[in-house]
Amino acid sequence: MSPALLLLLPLLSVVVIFFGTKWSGTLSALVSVASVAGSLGVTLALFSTDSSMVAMNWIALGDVLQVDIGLRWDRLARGMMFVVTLVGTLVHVFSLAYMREDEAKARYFGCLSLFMFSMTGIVLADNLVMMFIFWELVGVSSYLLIGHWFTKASAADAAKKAFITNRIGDFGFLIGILMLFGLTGTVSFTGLENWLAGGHAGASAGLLTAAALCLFCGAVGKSAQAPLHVWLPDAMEGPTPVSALIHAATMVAAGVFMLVRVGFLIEASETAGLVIAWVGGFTALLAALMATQQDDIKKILAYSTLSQLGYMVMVVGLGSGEAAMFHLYTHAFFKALLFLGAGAIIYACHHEQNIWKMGGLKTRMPITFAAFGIGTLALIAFPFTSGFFSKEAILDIALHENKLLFLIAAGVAFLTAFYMSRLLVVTFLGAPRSEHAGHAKEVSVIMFVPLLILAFLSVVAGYKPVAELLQAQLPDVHWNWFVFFVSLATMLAGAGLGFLRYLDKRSEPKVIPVLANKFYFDEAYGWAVRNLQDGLAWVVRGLDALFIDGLAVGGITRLTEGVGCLFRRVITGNLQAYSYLFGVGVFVLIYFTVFLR
Amino acid sequence: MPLPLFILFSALTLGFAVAVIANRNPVTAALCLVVSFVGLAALFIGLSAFFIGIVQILVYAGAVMVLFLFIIMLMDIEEEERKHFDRLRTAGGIAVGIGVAFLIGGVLWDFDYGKASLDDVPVQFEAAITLREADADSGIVRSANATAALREGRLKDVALVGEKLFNDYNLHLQMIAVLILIATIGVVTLGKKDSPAPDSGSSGGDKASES
Amino acid sequence: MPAYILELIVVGLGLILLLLESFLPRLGAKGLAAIGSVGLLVVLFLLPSVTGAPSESTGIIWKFYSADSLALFYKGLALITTILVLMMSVVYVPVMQRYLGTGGGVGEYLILPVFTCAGLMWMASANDLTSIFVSLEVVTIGFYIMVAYMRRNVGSLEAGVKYLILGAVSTGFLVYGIAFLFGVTGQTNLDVISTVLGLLEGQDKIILFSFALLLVAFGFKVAAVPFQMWVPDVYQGAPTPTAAFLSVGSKAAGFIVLSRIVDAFLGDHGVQTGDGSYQDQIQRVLLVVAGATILFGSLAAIPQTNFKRLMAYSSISHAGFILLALACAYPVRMDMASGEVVAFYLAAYLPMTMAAFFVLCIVRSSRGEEEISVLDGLGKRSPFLAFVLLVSVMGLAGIPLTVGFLGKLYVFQAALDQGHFVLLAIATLGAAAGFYYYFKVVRSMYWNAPSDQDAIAVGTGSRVLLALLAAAIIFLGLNQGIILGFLR
Amino acid sequence: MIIRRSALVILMCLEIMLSAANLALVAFSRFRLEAGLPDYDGQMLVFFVITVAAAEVAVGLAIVVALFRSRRTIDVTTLTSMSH
Repeated sequence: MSPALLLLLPLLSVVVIFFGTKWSGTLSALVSVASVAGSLGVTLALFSTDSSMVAMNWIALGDVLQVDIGLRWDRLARGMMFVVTLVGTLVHVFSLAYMREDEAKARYFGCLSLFMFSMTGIVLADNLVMMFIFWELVGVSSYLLIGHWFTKASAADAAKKAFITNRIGDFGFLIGILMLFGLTGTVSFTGLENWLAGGHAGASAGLLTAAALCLFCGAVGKSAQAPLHVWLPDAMEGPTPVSALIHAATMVAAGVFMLVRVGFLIEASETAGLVIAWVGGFTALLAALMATQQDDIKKILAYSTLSQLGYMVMVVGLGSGEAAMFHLYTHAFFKALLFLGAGAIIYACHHEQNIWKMGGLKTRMPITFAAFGIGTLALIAFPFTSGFFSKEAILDIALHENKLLFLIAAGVAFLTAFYMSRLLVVTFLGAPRSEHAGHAKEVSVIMFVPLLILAFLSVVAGYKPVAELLQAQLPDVHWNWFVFFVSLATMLAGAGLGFLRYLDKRSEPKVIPVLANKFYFDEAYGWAVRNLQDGLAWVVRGLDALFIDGLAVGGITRLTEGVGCLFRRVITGNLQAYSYLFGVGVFVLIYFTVFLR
Repeated sequence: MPLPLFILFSALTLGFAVAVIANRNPVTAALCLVVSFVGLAALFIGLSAFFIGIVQILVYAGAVMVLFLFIIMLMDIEEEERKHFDRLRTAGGIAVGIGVAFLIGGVLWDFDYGKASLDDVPVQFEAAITLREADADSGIVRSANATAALREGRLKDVALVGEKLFNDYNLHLQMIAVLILIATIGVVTLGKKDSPAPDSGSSGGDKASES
Repeated sequence: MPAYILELIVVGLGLILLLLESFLPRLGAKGLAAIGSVGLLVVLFLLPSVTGAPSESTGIIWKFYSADSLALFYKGLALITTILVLMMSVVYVPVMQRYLGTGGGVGEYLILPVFTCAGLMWMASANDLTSIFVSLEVVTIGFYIMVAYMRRNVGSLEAGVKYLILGAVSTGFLVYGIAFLFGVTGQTNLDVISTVLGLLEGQDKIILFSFALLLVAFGFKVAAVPFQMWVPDVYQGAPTPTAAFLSVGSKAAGFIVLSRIVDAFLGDHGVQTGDGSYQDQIQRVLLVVAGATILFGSLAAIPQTNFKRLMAYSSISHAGFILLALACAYPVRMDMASGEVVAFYLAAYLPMTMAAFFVLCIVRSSRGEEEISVLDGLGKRSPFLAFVLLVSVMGLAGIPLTVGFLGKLYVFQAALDQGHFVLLAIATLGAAAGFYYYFKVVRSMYWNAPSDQDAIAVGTGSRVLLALLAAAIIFLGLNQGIILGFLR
Repeated sequence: MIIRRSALVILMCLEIMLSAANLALVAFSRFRLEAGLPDYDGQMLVFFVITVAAAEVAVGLAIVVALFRSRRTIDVTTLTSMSH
């Protein structure tokens, strides 16, 4: 069995769904679920192998450029693959129930399989070009899934926004790849590592930093770091299982994964590391602040995702890819859990997403409540849940590397506890605040089984033996009482404040406009884009008139129609003009060939 | 070919070719073309290409010209109107023509064969006979008739051409057959009329297969 | 089985079809096309089993006919193209009938491509000036008729007249070029000519002159600047299957002959790198023509609104790329010989262009026009057609993971190897302009609102064929080895 | 060809062009003796050119006739229905 199977299974599913079973939603769903479950099985079966293989030689141009379609199956890939396939499988199963009545079920599952294919490609890629291609494919499938309900204007807009924002980042990524290629002459990870090990880096440190930062641009787009974070909250317009799978657990983590893959480059450049760490820390803080004032249950979770991704990026910048991957791994479980839990709630409340119209769901949906509670505990790093271990590692590293970032991280931990307890209290406790919430019922087995599995993992995944078993990356940190107490204190303070403030409230006690309006990012972008667009349009129109119409097209038309301007009056693009031009062409060609040497 | 004759026929060919272009009446133009081609055929014969010369007269003066005239009559085409005639256009056409002619002249100036005369390269009958006999001995088909004529110092052109055509150029002959078939199909379909009335365009097809 | 039997089979097939058409009118267009395609398919499968010239040349035919791997490869291309054109014609029949009046004659339209295909196959094998001329004319005359075929459509007739007259002029130059080449070498076989040219001295002018004349003729056939002006008009006016046939079949045949001729001029005797050798000059001319062709095709395509005109300009620009590959042929430094680059590019060009024209044919037979705007909202009206067109357009633009990308890549690589940086810049500009104008098609399909909502019906046969073409574009793009395998 | 507007006369001009090339070929084949005789390879080509030219004219005339039927004119300057 080879890792290539992991790529083939979802691809097969895509092909089968789009060319075969498109007419039947249920059949397509089964095909898709089978393929992802198969992928999970293959991943588990391949846990003990370690191989890098070249599937085939794709582009071979002498000694200038070699690009192989090659797969890399190391521990990093295995751990990531496990997360992707496991969460993928659970989300697929959950979708079976969640999307039962959707008209375009076949398309939905086809796109999910496409996503699994592309994500697998990113994880297994052994060179930057291949990774970039799958990176783009992920963007496309994400676009399709966010815009699944494309008849809804907001969904279509959100899809477009996600696509365009990601393109900005990808542009940087592409430039980074080209720079690295120019610098080193190779695009494969092994080749780059060897080049660095060869000690060539010293001479071109500046360029290397620039290249690393360009690559980071790609991660900024995909992992929704400030200032390109604006697409992720909007992307919640997609179906909730999609949000769980790609906008919480896997795709947005691809940016972090990529950074860890090229971690050796970041290590080689101190400046790049610092920039990355600060961008991450800043995003974490910003997103956490914004999360405290949101009313939409999915948006709160989206901002929380942003903030946790900020953590990961920060710690990558601080030089510990292991800690980032460890947090990615635990985060995937509890955030998928929270999203699927939110999905269950939304499903039960007839697609109501405003938390102020919920309430009192504790008694009506006890299992969901339990699972959601566990997820929340893990997210706020309650001691001895999985989130606790990974956050502990991050705080520890921040403490050693950069005190200021440690303070920010601690603040974010406090805010996380605060907004999550707010969410929990408002949604589940108190009395129902709307009719839908009052009639909510516990969801079906097929929906809560994935929840329970994820809840279980959210608790145990952090323990070292489990993490070892599941091939996660483990950071090398030691128990630190100071960090433990800081973490505990911030958590308790945040959660306590949240409980006290929101228990039995019927609406937001105090609205802070700046936070509720997400620091006016969207407005600012809107303004900038509008003005920039106008300006740009003006410039482009000018250029168009000058170059395209004036010189290129106009010039050529003029050339074609009238090498002999003499004849413009008579010749208007008819046969005679053509034969005349033919004659002139013959004359010029013969003259040029024979006499002009 | 004696020089005066050569000059006469070349002048005939060139002069009437120009007349084709200069004449406004298509019937006159067609007739000028016939004369020009007769001059050309004479030049061919002067170059000892007797067969080609005869074919030139048969095909062009015979078949093609009749076809042209037939179509002209059929469509009842009158003279081109004078009003569109434009001096600039004429000047441009002539300029391009002269330009290309100059280029060709420039090229030929340096060309060895451009300065040779026919007397420099007489037909070498002895050598030809020897070679042909050797060929015939080794089993290659050679017309005995033509060889005999060569012995008498005559160039039996038709036999030699036929020998070449059916020995070596068999493949091309087949291709030409396909070409004429294509042309026939095409002319027949293009000439079809909507109504079941007799179609006049198909006569072109017959001519094509004739040539 | 000697290779020349193949053409005889194809001609025989054409004759059988002709008889069937007149004696079994019940067969209809579909039946004729089916029989024709199956017959050509059989020939296609016979292709690998034929033999070339025997070691000691017994038959005189091998003087005029070569069956090397390149010739067989192009024969395959011609056969595949013809099969696709036949299929396309079946879809196009309703449009055709509108312009044929009551006189009928659709059947012949399905038979002419078969004969023309024989001509294309002869061209692929022609290695002698006389064979080149005759086979080229077989093809050309077939095209004259197929272009002008819709005898009640002024556009088609107009295109026919333009193509015929300009084509005949180019034929004139071809004969003149052949005459001079024959005059200077006294030979008609290209291999012998190549040797003789190597021995000549002080005849540079006349050699270059004959080359220029031949370049005029073949520049016309492959649509190279400055002999490209007929292309947009003829593509626009001709029936769509014919336009597709022209842009793939005629172009491929033109290029194989041109590459054989260039081979003969630059041939075995190597290139004297010193300035002023006629080989250098030929290379320079080719480079200039290639650059001008790429520039013209790419830039003039930008303002087009008619889909067939757009394809015409795009085909000009692709011709430029192929010429560039041809010009970079000498001295060979690449892993691939330049003949292979040319062949690869043409093989890549085939499925992309055919798919685009095929989709246009289907859309056209449901709507009466061919502006790009008829594609509006195709993504909604027929996602399948839109997808196929998307893939084909992506391929034509040279987006990675399609076969078009690899084709362009090899050309760029060849230019880079030879250090033709100006040409490289022009080619990059052309490729970039390509992205822009192909994007117009995509935008129209997916962004613009459809002008009518009806779904477009696609027959099963067309569906399978289109899916195959799209798959070929992607699959060949992933695995370059397949085409190269056929080449060697 | 550049000057004349009648499609028929243009076809005649094409014939002249081909004939010129033929003359060159015949001349070359006479000057290039092969085995002591004129090189008939060249003359073969002339023969084929004449045939092809005749076929070409036939097709051309058919198109011209069809054009005349639908347009009532064979003036090529009116052939401008397609524009850039």
